[in-house]
Amino acid sequence: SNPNNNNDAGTGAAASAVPADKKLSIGFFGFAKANSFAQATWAGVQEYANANNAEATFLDSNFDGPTQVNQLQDAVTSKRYDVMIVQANDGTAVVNPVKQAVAAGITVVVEFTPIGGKYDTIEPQVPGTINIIDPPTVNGDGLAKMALEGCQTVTDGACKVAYFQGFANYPLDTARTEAAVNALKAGGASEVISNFVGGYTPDSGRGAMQNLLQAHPDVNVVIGSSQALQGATPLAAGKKITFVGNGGSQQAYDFVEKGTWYGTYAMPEKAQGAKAAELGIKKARGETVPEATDACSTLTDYACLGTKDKLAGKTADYSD
Amino acid sequence: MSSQKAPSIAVRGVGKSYSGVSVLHDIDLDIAPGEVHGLVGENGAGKSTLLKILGGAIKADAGGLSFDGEQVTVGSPRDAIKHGISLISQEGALVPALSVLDNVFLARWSHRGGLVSARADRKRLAGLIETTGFTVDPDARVDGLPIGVQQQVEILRSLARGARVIAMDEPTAVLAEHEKENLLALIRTLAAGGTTIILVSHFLEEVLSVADRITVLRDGALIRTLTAGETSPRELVGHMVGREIDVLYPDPQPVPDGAPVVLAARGLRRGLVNGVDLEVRAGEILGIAGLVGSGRTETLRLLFGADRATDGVVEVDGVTLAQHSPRTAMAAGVALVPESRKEQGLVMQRSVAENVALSSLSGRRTGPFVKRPAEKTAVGEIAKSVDIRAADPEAPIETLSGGNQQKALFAKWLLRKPKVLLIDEPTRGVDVAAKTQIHHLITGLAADGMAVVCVSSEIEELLALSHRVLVLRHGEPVGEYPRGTSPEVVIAAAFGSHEGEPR
Amino acid sequence: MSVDTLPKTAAPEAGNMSRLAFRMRDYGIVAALVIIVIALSVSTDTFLTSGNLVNLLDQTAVIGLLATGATICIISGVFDLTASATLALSAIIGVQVGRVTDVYVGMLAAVVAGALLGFVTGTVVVRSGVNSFVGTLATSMVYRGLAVMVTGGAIVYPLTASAETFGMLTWPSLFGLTSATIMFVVVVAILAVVVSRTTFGRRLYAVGGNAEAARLSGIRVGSIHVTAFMISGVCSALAGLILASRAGSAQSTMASGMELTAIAAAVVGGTSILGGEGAVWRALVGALLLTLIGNGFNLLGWDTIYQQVLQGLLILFAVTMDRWLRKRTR
Amino acid sequence: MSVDTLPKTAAPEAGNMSRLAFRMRDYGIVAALVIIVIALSVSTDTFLTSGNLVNLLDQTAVIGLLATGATICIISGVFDLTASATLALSAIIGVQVGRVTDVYVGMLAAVVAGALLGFVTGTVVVRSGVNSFVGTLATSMVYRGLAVMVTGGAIVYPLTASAETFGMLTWPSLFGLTSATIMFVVVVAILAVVVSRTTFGRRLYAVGGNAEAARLSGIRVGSIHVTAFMISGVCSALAGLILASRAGSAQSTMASGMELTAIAAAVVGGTSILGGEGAVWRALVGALLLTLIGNGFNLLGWDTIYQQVLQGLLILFAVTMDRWLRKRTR
Ligand SMILES: Nc1ncnc2c1ncn2[C@@H]1O[C@H](COP(=O)(O)OP(=O)(O)OP(=O)(O)O)[C@@H](O)[C@H]1O
Ligand SMILES: Nc1ncnc2c1ncn2[C@@H]1O[C@H](COP(=O)(O)OP(=O)(O)OP(=O)(O)O)[C@@H](O)[C@H]1O
Ligand SMILES: [Mg+2]
Ligand SMILES: [Mg+2]
Repeated sequence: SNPNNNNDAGTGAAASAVPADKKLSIGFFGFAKANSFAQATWAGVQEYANANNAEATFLDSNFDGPTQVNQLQDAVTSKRYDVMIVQANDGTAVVNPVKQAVAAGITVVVEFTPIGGKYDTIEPQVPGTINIIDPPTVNGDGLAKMALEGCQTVTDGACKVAYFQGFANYPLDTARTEAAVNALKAGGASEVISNFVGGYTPDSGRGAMQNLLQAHPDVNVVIGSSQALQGATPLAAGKKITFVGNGGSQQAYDFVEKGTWYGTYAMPEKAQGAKAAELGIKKARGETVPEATDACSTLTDYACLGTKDKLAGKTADYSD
Repeated sequence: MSSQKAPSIAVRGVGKSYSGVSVLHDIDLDIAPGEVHGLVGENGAGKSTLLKILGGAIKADAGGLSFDGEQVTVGSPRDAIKHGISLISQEGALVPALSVLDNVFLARWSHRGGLVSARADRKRLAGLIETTGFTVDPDARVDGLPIGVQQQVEILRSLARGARVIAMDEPTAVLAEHEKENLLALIRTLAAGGTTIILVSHFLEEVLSVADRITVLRDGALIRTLTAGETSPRELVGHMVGREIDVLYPDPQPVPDGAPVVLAARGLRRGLVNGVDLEVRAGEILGIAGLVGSGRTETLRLLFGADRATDGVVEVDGVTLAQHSPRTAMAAGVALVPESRKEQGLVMQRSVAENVALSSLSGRRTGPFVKRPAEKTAVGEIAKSVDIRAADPEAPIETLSGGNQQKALFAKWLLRKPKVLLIDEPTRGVDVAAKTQIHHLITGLAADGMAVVCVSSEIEELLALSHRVLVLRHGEPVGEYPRGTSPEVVIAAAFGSHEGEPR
Repeated sequence: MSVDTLPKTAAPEAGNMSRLAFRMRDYGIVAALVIIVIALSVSTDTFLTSGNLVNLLDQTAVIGLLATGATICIISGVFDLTASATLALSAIIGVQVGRVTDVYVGMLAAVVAGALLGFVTGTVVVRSGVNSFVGTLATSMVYRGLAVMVTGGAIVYPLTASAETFGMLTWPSLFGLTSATIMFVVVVAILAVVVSRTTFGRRLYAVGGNAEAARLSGIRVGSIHVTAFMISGVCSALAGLILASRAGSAQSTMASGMELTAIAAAVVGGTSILGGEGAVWRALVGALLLTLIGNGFNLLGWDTIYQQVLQGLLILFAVTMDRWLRKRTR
Repeated sequence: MSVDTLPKTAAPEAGNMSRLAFRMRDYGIVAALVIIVIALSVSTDTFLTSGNLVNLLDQTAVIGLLATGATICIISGVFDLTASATLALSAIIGVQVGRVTDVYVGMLAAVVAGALLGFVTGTVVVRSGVNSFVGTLATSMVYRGLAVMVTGGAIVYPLTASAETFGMLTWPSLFGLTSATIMFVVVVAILAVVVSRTTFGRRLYAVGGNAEAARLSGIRVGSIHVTAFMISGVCSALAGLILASRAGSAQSTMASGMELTAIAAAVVGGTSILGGEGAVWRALVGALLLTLIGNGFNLLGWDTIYQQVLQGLLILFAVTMDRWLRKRTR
């Protein structure tokens, strides 16, 4: 169910193609079962798999890198899955087991976060894997772009932007923060505040926002994870502050629609899951699929930059 | 024990205070090489403090020490050990989870290239056991041993170090009569071999019999040093408390005829304890005698329900204690003053008042709240009656001297006004005056109708206090003796040599 | 025949002196807190604004509640590593019950769930005889797992009609403080009284200080522990309600790992992990100190790269100062 | 004058009996492990394959090394919460030094860094006199912060030319085991001997069992603690090298939170958190048990929704069984 998937840059067929009438088994190695984003991916994976003679299983690593490594390794041992879709908690730690999986003839689809340490490319960093990802630097650039646009809606003077980091100084977050901050500065923001950790919960976002308003009451735009901004937004009631969220949750859509937020970086996550399943199944069945897919440009016609007009009439895949 | 001769020790102007309260001031003391020097004084007089300073366990605030005329700094136990001083502290300093062997040679293990050689240590220990006559299992974990045996382990440790000066803080407090004799003999042997011994004890006879000279401390000050041959217990006590007093055991009042049996036990069994029967009437004091490890402590614990008997019953006022536990026993009016104040008795980091009030909390409350004024009054009264001396009743009980802790433990159980009082070593570490006080208390309580069961390693005390004495041997009763029996007869029974037939 | 002895209590002034010193030494951590507060007041002009102080207390509420529960458990000699899992599970139960009844009943249900979960944790630890550290760790895995099972991994929301009411704990209330702050302060005050003034409190300290002595004094060591876990469970549930109220929803990953921050706050406040010592006000001070450090950094605008290092150093400074003041007067 | 006492050692048979019971009671946790192994061998046909056993040991290596360090610290009476931060920082140092020299020098540098960081941690804890729990917690924040500062929050890689060599710990080696496994086994064996057979080992137990008694016996309690932290630091560095070697890179967030899993493994193995007891083999058993449970679930392919609940229950089962066996024979 994806309109533009015909850019077959082409990669070789899987080591041993599975005939179309044999049921395929897919392992989905998601962030955590208790995570609505991963649940959205899961819904897409499951839906596509069920419709295409495949069966999917969710392996819950509960946000833990080493656990995921063990799960991948054990999955190779148990030969339980023909296709693995990996949503990596720690992109570098899983490199080895993913290599083992590829060597064992298992089709590996890398979804959402890159595997390997490069955060600025969609190319697979482990040979033989298929990528459908949204590189963090692209994500950061997109956030900056929307923030600069958003500024125009609340001020016609200098633009002061606060960027709430996710986890403090996680490499992935660092890469995204850096990209966003650079893009903001290059794009003409007068001041960029990036020393606040907003985290990924409404509560941590609320705390960060409270402190931000004390230290910088004149801020114009706040960027942060959709969860963090959920906690932050009520505190800005009555102030001329707009927000740019990172995430395509129901709440984010609502805020954008109401105009409280200028926009949100909205990845159609269910579609991405479905796409990942599609790529994996096709490759396992011997078809040729592209090695690298940029999720935003492939799955949306607005490069995930979900402003009010772009999101109009669309529904979110998950809520947080 | 050592090739080097013991030094002469000179203590000059030593003082120590805690939180601004001086507990030791301006102590000048000279001890000759090879001397046995006794140190006596009331509870809290500062004896342990002085010993700890000598042993490097704590630092003096003022003054200095010299050995053989040479000024030395004893800033840490390491320094003290280097100078050949070994301290056997009152609180005990064993590592619970380690074996007897490892404790005796603590930090002095035989080793080859860093690898411990247990075999060599075993041999050394066998030698030590032979010289002392102690019986200990080298492989037993020390936390499972009776306190008396633990004390022996500490003594063995000092000997193992080949110390030139051994400072002993109440080493005999938990030993049975014959083991005390053993230890005193050992002290004489060591002194004859040139080791200097400093002995703290509340048993004045004992100190007089073994010491060359005796120093009396009072309120942290040195009152006088006397030659053992030229003084008497009476004179010592006079110096200790500041005036002459009589130290006599009070006689218990006879048990009234027809007094009901309050506590009865039949066929108690568990572990070593093998079929103990006993009956105690209201107003009666039953003594239990026996050697270290004969099962006296265990018998009391079974009576109280601290351990549950595998066999047998305990009755209070003719009613069997079902679901026997400390709670049910307490509800039936039984109280146990346990043997080890550190392990079973006190909550060391809590205050004196809290400890004393602990077993009778529910008696003084309004709803869920502690009635603090009532508690203060009650604790104050009982503390006065057993003479607890604490500078600050709100300070942790661990800052009290050993004897005062013991009195607090006693007070805690008296506060409940029990029907049956089980006492394990009632006067351990308590000074002479206070000991008499406690004896008066016990006999007074019995006179008021309380049934008392008392275990004591001090046979004189036991015989003086009790109406009857039950002797245990290997966990079995081997005889019962009335008041007035001579100590020798009871000791013989405890050993199993039946010179004096039980009645 | 009776023996009189000399009364030998220390001279009154000396007694007062020592009592004063004794008191002083207990408040080292408060001194550290005060120093940090002064430093922040001087170096920023935003710190001492009422707005910021309201925020500060609001930010302290959750961790303060958890730290209070942790402190009570630690005093009694056990660790409660289930705190954050209990928080999540009871918040979820609260939301779910709220959907079928009403918000207030839901909130009550959350608190009851917290107490029940605490009861279960306590019973497991006491009955199995296993060390509380590993016993509660395992139990917390079970609770988190149950939370996932109950929610199917999804986020649960109150009904749209009651969403607004559900957010009540974020509303401003007395003196401009948030309702969460008020609730937190009230609960902590009650627990402070319970711990310091009741017979239960006395037993708590006795059990933590010397379980065997407590048992031989007729205290039911097991039930004291179970009660401590139940109190901790209620604190967790209340913290969970605050978080859920702020987020407008609950989910199974809520607050994960926060039990350790709570224990850290308790210990930073000066409660000994060995048990038998400590106080509820210390939990408050510890939680405040940790929150304050984070708040200060944000106000000062320091780079996050240095934040962690400096936070660590500041905590070290605070506890070391506390420790030294205590030692000096010993 | 000498009085003979009754020889009061138990009769010889009784002695042997009791010693046998003593042995038994110590191995309750091993019995639990064996039961789980048997259950897995019967219920899957993949468990007892050499490939899986190789994986299992490989998966145990990191947590096993950390648990060993944790056990040694716990025996001596301290907690080392810096373990995972030390792991990250020393791995980063190893990679960075490796870039300017060569891979082997880099690895050596990592180990030296681990020892030095352990030394610093120990010195901070001993000198400040602060409880090790909060002292090492604060120190670990400093280390993580330093790791961020050193890397600027990015991932660090060895030079491309040496990337392959850097992965050496993942290579198969003796008996088909990975080099990481071999290293782990060798290090743990050495430490087991150090702890159980040397005078240092005895001092460790003495300090943890009764620090005051140890001090009075002339043991330098402080240096024993510092040494324990240094050993833990080296274990962390080695674990860090394994992780870095697997990932082909190092970063400041590596293994975060793993110090708690390590402590859990140590305690599950049967080491008492009160100090003075425990053994290195117990760390191994604990780590193996935790890994095994995860491995078993993965092989059985059970729904992960129930996994956490069952994992918690299994851990509870294992430690309770251990506990009961010990109690019964006491
Ligand atoms: N750590 C401490 N803090 C405060 N006061 C202390 C501390 N240790 C001892 N004291 C006080 O010092 C005084 C002397 O105590 P010490 O233990 O030397 O007495 P002692 O003569 O050995 O008595 P006892 O015969 O009862 O053992 C006592 O008043 C005691 O309360
Ligand atoms: N030398 C020893 N080595 C090992 N175990 C011993 C030794 N002496 C006694 N025990 C154990 O101690 C237990 C009995 O101790 P209990 O405390 O009841 O005796 P006690 O007569 O009160 O001795 P104490 O006066 O030392 O308290 C028995 O289980 C016995 O096995
Ligand atoms: Mg003393
Ligand atoms: Mg006894």
